[in-house]
Amino acid sequence: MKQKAGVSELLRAYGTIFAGILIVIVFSVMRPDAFFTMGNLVNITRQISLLVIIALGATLVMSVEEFDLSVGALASLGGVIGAKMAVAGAPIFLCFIAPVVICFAIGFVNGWIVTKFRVLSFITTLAMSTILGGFTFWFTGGATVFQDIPKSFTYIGTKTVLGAPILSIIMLLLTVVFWFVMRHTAFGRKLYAIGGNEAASQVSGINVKKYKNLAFALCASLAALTGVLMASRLGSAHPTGGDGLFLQSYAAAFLGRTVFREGVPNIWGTFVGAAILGVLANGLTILQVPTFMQDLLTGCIIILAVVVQKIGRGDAK
Amino acid sequence: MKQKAGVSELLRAYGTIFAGILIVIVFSVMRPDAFFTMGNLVNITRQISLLVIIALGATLVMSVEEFDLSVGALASLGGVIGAKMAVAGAPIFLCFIAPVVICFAIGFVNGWIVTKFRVLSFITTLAMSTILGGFTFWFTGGATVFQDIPKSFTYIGTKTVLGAPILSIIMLLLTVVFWFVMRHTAFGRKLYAIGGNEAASQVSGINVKKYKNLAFALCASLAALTGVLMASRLGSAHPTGGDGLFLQSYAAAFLGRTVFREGVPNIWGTFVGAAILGVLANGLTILQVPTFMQDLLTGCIIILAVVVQKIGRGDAK
Amino acid sequence: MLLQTKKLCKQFGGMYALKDIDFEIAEGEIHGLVGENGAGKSTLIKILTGVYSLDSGEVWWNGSPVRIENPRQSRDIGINVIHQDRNLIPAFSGVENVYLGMDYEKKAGFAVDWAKMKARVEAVMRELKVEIDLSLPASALSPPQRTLLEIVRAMMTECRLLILDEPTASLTDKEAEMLFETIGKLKARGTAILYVTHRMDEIFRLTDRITVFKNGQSAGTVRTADVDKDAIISMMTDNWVSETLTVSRKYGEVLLDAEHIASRDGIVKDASLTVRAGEILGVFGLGGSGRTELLECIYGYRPAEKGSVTLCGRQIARPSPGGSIKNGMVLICEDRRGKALVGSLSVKQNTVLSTIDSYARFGVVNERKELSDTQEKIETLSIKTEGPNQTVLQLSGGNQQKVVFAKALMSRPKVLLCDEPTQAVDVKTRAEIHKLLRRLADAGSAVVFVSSDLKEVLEATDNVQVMAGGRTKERFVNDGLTAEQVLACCYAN
Amino acid sequence: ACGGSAEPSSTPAPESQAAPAESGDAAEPAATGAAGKKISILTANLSSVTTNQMCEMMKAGMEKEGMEVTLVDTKGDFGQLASRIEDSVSAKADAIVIVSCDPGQIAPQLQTAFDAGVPVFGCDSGYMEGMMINATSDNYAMGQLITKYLFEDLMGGKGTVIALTHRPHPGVVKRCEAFDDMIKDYPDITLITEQHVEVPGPIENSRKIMENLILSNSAKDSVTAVWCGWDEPAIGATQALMDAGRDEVIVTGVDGNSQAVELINEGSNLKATVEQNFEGMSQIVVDELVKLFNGEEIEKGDRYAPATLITKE
Ligand SMILES: Nc1ncnc2c1ncn2[C@@H]1O[C@H](COP(=O)(O)OP(=O)(O)OP(=O)(O)O)[C@@H](O)[C@H]1O
Ligand SMILES: Nc1ncnc2c1ncn2[C@@H]1O[C@H](COP(=O)(O)OP(=O)(O)OP(=O)(O)O)[C@@H](O)[C@H]1O
Ligand SMILES: [Mg+2]
Ligand SMILES: [Mg+2]
Repeated sequence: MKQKAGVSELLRAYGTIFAGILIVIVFSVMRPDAFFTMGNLVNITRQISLLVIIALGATLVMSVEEFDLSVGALASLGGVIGAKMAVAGAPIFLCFIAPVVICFAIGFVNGWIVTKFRVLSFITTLAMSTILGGFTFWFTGGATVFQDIPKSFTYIGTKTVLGAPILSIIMLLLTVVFWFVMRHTAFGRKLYAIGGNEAASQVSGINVKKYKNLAFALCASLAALTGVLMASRLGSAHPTGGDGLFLQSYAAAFLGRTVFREGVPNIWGTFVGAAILGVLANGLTILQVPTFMQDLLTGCIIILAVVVQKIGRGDAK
Repeated sequence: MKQKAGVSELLRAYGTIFAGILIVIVFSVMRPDAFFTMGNLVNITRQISLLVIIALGATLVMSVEEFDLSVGALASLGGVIGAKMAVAGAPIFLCFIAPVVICFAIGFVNGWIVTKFRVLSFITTLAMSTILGGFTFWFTGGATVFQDIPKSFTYIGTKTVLGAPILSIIMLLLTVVFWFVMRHTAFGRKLYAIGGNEAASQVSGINVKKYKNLAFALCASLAALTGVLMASRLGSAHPTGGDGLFLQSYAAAFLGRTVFREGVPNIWGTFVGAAILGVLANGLTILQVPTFMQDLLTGCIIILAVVVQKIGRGDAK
Repeated sequence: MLLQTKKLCKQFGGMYALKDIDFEIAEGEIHGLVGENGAGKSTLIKILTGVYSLDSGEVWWNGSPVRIENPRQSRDIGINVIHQDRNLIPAFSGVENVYLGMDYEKKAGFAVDWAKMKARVEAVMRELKVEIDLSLPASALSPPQRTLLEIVRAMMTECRLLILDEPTASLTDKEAEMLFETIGKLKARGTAILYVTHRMDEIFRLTDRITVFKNGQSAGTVRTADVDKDAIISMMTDNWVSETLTVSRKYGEVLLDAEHIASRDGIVKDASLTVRAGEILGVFGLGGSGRTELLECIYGYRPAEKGSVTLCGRQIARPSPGGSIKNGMVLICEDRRGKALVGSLSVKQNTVLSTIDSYARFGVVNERKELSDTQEKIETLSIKTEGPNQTVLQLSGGNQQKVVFAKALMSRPKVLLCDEPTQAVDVKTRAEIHKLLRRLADAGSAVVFVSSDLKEVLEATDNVQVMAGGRTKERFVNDGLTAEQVLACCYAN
Repeated sequence: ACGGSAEPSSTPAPESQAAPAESGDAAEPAATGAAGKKISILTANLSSVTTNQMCEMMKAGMEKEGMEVTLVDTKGDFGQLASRIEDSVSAKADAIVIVSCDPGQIAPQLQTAFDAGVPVFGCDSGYMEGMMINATSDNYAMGQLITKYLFEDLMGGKGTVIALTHRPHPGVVKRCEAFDDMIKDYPDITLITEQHVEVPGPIENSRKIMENLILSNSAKDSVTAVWCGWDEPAIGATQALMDAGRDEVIVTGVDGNSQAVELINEGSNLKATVEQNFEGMSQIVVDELVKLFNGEEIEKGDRYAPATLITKE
């Protein structure tokens, strides 16, 4: 099978990316003044940053063929822990580190239940999500944490460095790091091998349990980080504030699977997936499309983007 | 591998069911007057009826190793269509049939996109869910449909026959019918075959696409039915009223997979899963446990129920 | 002619898997199809059975052109098949697997009549003299049992052409005999049989005519009576001749000593093995004697209940796959697709899978070295692939097996546990694998060689350890050892 | 694009038409400032009937003044809401209206709007420094109003009460706080339990909760009243009580949602709710916007549209 280079081949291989570019062009033509501006580009990168970060975690767990449905609850918990600590006067860097560490442990528990007892990750993490929801509710009394949050806690979420929002920088850094990890390190290779064939990986001497546990733990850490960053961005933490990210993060990760030919969960794919979702939401609002129309268009565009690419690849039958 | 009959074997095979029974016993001991009564049994069956019906659909799609994330949106849509028709004065039976038929077609579209273009069902149905949400919003203007709903529309959802709520009867009937279909008809066996090994099914001459499409369509129909029944029960239909059922239905179906030894999606398992969730919610409320505690306990009990059974089966490593 | 193909072509991603195939099979004929790994045999079969569509060319059935668009149509016109890859539903019982894709027996028009189905399957099994517990799910059956189940399935309906793609690959002689007997009966009834195998004696024992495929093209069809084994092999392989290996029989110290192994699941009851440097130890037993499980216990993949493993003089407390590889022991699995390869990954990534850590500095993989090492293995094992980045599942069966070997060799093992290492590989590759193992042994490694093909065991090994019922029995020196001696030990109770 | 103008069935038709009509005088100089201005109405809560009602009323009012209105809902997601505010700022909206949302939850994004000079109005939200105005009901006062009426007029100062709440909601939590504060002053009133109602699906959820609580408090008169943080749980609880024939239990809500008002008038268990003056709030926002665009001075801060207690007839 020789790689036939050329436009049509490129289209096939990167159809989803082209769909994304097409969307950008359409928006730019319709509202050049508002959409295709440096300001809005910066704006979009900041808006997708949280989604990208949490979706990176989802991608890690997906790469070992498992699911973590507790990412939303973990983000909510992470945000609340960080915000409460900030209110209590803890050093700001601790407010960001502590939730990440705590959720690393929780993720490990997820992984441990899944690998040790061979419980489906769906049911494990769904139950964990319920538990965490209850805990967060108790921890906050159900109320939004926002009073007495020090200004310094909101720096990371709101400030820019040389015009670039810190959030966007963190997102890009994490994306590059995890892309490198998944693509070029033994760790990433092992995760993909486990995802491809668990038994064969085990026979090949890979400690399947250890790596699965790590994938869950990293995923949970990223979710917690997303939560604190969200709290920092909003200057408040809502006990269910991160829940909405759960479905979106999987939407991004699944959209991302279609970006490259192999069809496996992958970091740049996830980034592109999140970016497409973000650009759609941004552009449609700027065009002042009514909400229901935004939903209709978003759904249709996602399906079209994926279908067109599949047709291009001749996968349709 | 001979089947060793005996108590321990039974425990292993039906651990989740025993966990369920244990829960019932605990509640009964703690509040015999309120929990372990005929009245409450009837109450529970009615409360779980909607969840069971929608979860049956999820189980069908899961049995072909796919997912339908649009069940919640389909239920919302179904309820709204039914209620609007009732308001408009359509014959009551049509108010129940029409949403089911319409959503059958929508489910078929889900299936068609998945099978024809080989798009992951996750992304297809998530996008469909967004589209349907937008549509329902437009259709209702975002408002709850309740004015001028004729009393007759609420009969099915509220009345009893010989002391048994009609909803409970419908649920039991559907469960038995689908159990029979999945267990004892060629249709059901083909679904399981596809779920077990799609390539082998295809090579063996099963029309994989057709049966997958049907699974999606039936699932959507059941979701729509759930939605209308909910509207009938509440005398109103909310544009996002069914959305909350989505995760619960998968919780029930996944819990159901653990009920029997084979670990495949199955109808009675789903029923038992939904019943356990229902009994927990019912019993914990009756005990007047604070909400956050309910969440904590529900999550822990689910994990324990599954883990204990796995240990019993020697699956832990 | 019952079946004819005319100028049949099939491409995968621009490369011809089949090119201008003209092929025919007559009623009542047993037609052998041979060729190297990747020659296109399975592809032809998949086209004839509607699994793949053809790119160009025609298929004629009974003298008129037909279009076979899906497996169902193929069966409806009278073709039954056992594919090279077993097609069973893991969770389904024997009865249901046999009925897969067929019309179920029904009562009252819609309810499946389980009793009737079971009775019919049992009747066919009795006729074939096959014994399988039909209540077990396919996932609990051993590979040979799975093959038997597929044979039963193929015999369920009358057919005019039976296609067998390497049916004996995981069968022991006894089961193979049963199959041959059945083939004989069918031939007598006028059923045509297309028989694909890499085992030359089967070809010469069974077939009337032989077609040889080479690189996706037909190298000709001959009458079996007119040719001999060497002629066929040279048609397949451009006049390659097998060389006889010289055996030194000089052994070094004991490298692997496993004693009184019992597996937790009770399949291995009490088994001991000793191999020395320079030795190829054959392990033979009937199907279900627990050889696979013994190797998995020693390797640490299957949990063991009792026993001790001593590797290169060091007692291993709790064997694990990772530890075994580190200590210089590898396992070539019997179940290639299930346990040996990650199908979705490339040839390269599979090759370095168990040694990936050694390519990594501070966790970062040195991809140049990875690529060059893989390239080298592709060349030394002459793996037929587009390149190191091809997805391994796209290789033909035999080439996949070579990748499994490549992976094993990457860790420079002192002890190789090989479970059916030559299954599904062509004669040439098989000889190459034998040669490779011999070379490794001569270089000081120890090899444990499990094969269901007794002749191969006698041909390739120095000593033979017999296993039966989960226990190791006698150990023979393979010097003038005969099949009868070994089998007698297997059956002795 | 036909959906935006669809008449929401729950909006009491005569009222919504009356509202803009009344404002006709104030908007007489419509031709001047307001025409052609782009307004973004943003909410995370459009699936709530009342929020939806307000948005539609404001939209109608503004469009009448010639303004271009975009309505954005983020379905309960505040992160998204924050993003949409940023979008509106970068799309250079002339004004932003946030509906049913606590500005404290999106303070930094509102700050960007302030910095960009985009005026921010609140409707049923909260007020924060930098905003123009917030038209609202005083949720704490409403909580006091309904609680006082329940405790004194309906319960006579004694009995037992169940609370159905949703504290994550900024308005509901204020009412809950009023309830918490007041119940301390009534020693003869005991709280049986407080239960959290799930959203989405509050009616179905509260109905189940109530069905179960009836069973654990099955003796007649074991529950005197059910206090609900807003109307949807009150509807669900009422349905459960009616089904169980527990006519003696009193239910109260807050919002004045028309389905609830209907139930009150039918003489069901639901006895009272506090009608928030959503129409009044919407009108305040429209009026103040017009003032702004006409270059008039605007007095910043909370503007209350007085709430009224609704009981039968
Ligand atoms: N699905 C596929 N995609 C891409 N290439 C394929 C596919 N199936 C087969 N091939 C290629 O087609 C060629 C023929 O393969 P085939 O399986 O027919 O060989 P074979 O003669 O059966 O070999 P073996 O004896 O090893 O089974 C091989 O080069 C193989 O890599
Ligand atoms: N995956 C499995 N699960 C449960 N039992 C199995 C499994 N695989 C094999 N067995 C059982 O283990 C026993 C031995 O299996 P198997 O026939 O593979 O042994 P073997 O000596 O390795 O023979 P072979 O020549 O086929 O490799 C059989 O009774 C079989 O039923
Ligand atoms: Mg083959
Ligand atoms: Mg074996």
